[in-house]
Amino acid sequence: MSEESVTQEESLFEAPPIAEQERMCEAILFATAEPVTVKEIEARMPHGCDAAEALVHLRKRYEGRGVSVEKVGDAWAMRTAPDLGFLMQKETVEIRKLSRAAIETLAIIAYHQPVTRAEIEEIRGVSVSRGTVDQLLEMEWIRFGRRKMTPGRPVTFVVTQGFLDHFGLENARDLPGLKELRSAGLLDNRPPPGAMPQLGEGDEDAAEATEEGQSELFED
Amino acid sequence: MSEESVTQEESLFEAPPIAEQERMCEAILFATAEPVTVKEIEARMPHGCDAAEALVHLRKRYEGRGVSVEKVGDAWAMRTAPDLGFLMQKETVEIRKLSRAAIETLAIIAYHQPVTRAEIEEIRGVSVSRGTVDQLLEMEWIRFGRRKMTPGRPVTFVVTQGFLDHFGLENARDLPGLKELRSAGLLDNRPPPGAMPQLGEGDEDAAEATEEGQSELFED
Amino acid sequence: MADETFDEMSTTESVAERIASEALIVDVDGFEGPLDLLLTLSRTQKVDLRKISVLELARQYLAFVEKAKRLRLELAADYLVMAAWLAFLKSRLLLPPDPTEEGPSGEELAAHLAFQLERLQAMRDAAAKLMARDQLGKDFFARGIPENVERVKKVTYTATLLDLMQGYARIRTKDEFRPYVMDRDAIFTMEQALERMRGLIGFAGTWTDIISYLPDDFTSEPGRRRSATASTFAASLELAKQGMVDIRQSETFAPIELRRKKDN
Repeated sequence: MSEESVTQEESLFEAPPIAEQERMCEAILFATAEPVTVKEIEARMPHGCDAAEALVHLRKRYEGRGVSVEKVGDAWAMRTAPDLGFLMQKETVEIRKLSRAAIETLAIIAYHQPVTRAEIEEIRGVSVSRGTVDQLLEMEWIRFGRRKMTPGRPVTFVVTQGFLDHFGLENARDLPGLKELRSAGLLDNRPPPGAMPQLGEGDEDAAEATEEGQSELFED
Repeated sequence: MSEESVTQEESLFEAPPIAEQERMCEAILFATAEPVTVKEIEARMPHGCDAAEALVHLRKRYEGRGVSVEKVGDAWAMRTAPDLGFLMQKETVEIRKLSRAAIETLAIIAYHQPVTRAEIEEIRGVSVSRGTVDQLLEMEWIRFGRRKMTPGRPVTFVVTQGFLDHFGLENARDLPGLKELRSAGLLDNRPPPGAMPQLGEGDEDAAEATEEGQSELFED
Repeated sequence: MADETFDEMSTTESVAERIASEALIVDVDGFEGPLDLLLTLSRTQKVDLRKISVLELARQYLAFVEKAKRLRLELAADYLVMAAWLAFLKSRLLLPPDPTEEGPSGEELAAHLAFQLERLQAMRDAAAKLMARDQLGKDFFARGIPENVERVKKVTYTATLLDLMQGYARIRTKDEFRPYVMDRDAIFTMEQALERMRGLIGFAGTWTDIISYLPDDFTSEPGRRRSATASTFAASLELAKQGMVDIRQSETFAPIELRRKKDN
């Protein structure tokens, strides 16, 4: 009985008009402080809605306003326009001061992801302290990626949606200067010729792993 | 001295255009953690702004949108449109196994329908909690049958079409394995001696209901 | 080669330079390892990192390490390993290539070192650019009053036919093998008595002994009669309380009689 009526319902009620869908997306994004994925938005909307399309309309509508609709990875969020930050002194949160090592490690993970600890050490020329990684994990700016298919199957690090959200990036591909770095070959992994001092153990892993990862990341 | 410079400032910098003031109000209302008064908004905005007017414009702009600008006492706030409240719910469906008590009660109703609560208790040997019956009623697997013509005219329970649908039965009589259960002597419904006192007039009815009901069940 | 550098440095050293170099060396903690130190030294060349003279850089580094040694400052092993490697690199770069020797050429090694330095510098620049971006909670802001998404948990219960069958079989078998319980066949419960009396009370227009309300099959056997009497009495009291009947007893141990309430 119930199944039958559901099927009927679906055919009886068409998805609401796109303008109405846009309103719905607006309400959902407005109400939430965290970015919400398209999938999640759609799950909350009536059957048959196309959240992705509605969001594009919505983003356009908010162009130039005091609040803007931002894409963060595969999620969306509403944020105040950056040029109005000065009005929000009261809301400003103290951003934890990061050490130079932490900032560099974060940048290396963002630009080279997925990247192993050994690779980070190779680039920085020093070992990465546990505390640094822990801090970044705790801030939820980095997370573990999948393991590399190299001997020892080392874990990798990637940046999170929270990272993208914090720095107002739609995508890891939008990192500042990424293209230039790539074309300058500075994101390549060049294995050291012969007898370079080995900084960090997992070095052999590193070679293969990074190259794979990067090309994968920037494929699409 | 300071007063003088303030006066100078006022004359030097004109208030931003009203559209810009509207943007500012929008960002402030969006980001603050509570409704803000016109006075507070103005205190945040550059000198010479007219927040009250900007807010009127802003309210108008949001008319009919998924978000509305509202006056809350003497403060202002942005809220999701009331008709979209249903979007603020996230439904998760969890499938749970029916409790043993519920299965047993359901089984008794299916095999003995129409059956009173007292009869169910007699068969199970323990009392049937209200919650169990309510749960089965709510699931629409059982419903009330006609009252028994016995003193107190107790209500009876029968299984529903929904029950039959769920278990893929056309009829309660189709309950598989009944014959087998019976031939194994599992369905010998002999009431414990004396437990069912002879209740005068309504008795035949009751007898009919249980026994006939059953024999009817096993006919084919 | 190292000696040569060392001599150069020592002969020209003044007090002022000595203080300066001490400052530099004491500052060694400020460097994050040999690569960082090399990067800092390379800046003194004031050229594009791609055009850097690795030979010159090696000289600077070795001089630095020598100074540290002379001042008896402890240098981490990393620095000494790098020093040894750079000394090796320097000799490779300065001597004509030996065709019998295996491994990468001095130029290849130097190129890689230059690449490492350039890459480290690039990452530092990238980190600076990243931190210079507008940041959430500092330059742009999320919704100040997030509305909680109410999680509505909808529970669907399910059971299979087998569950049903097994449940039923369990009850029926339990009946046959049930643990010992008293079969209350000699008990006439208060509920039963109430039910019975409610059905009969309508006819009780005149005073009647409550004993006459006992069910027939509970009158002969003493045990059953006792139970039925007690429950019928209790039921009578209950009916009186509900205002359905009047009760009377003329004296102690006299029969208890009841009658339907007149106004009913």
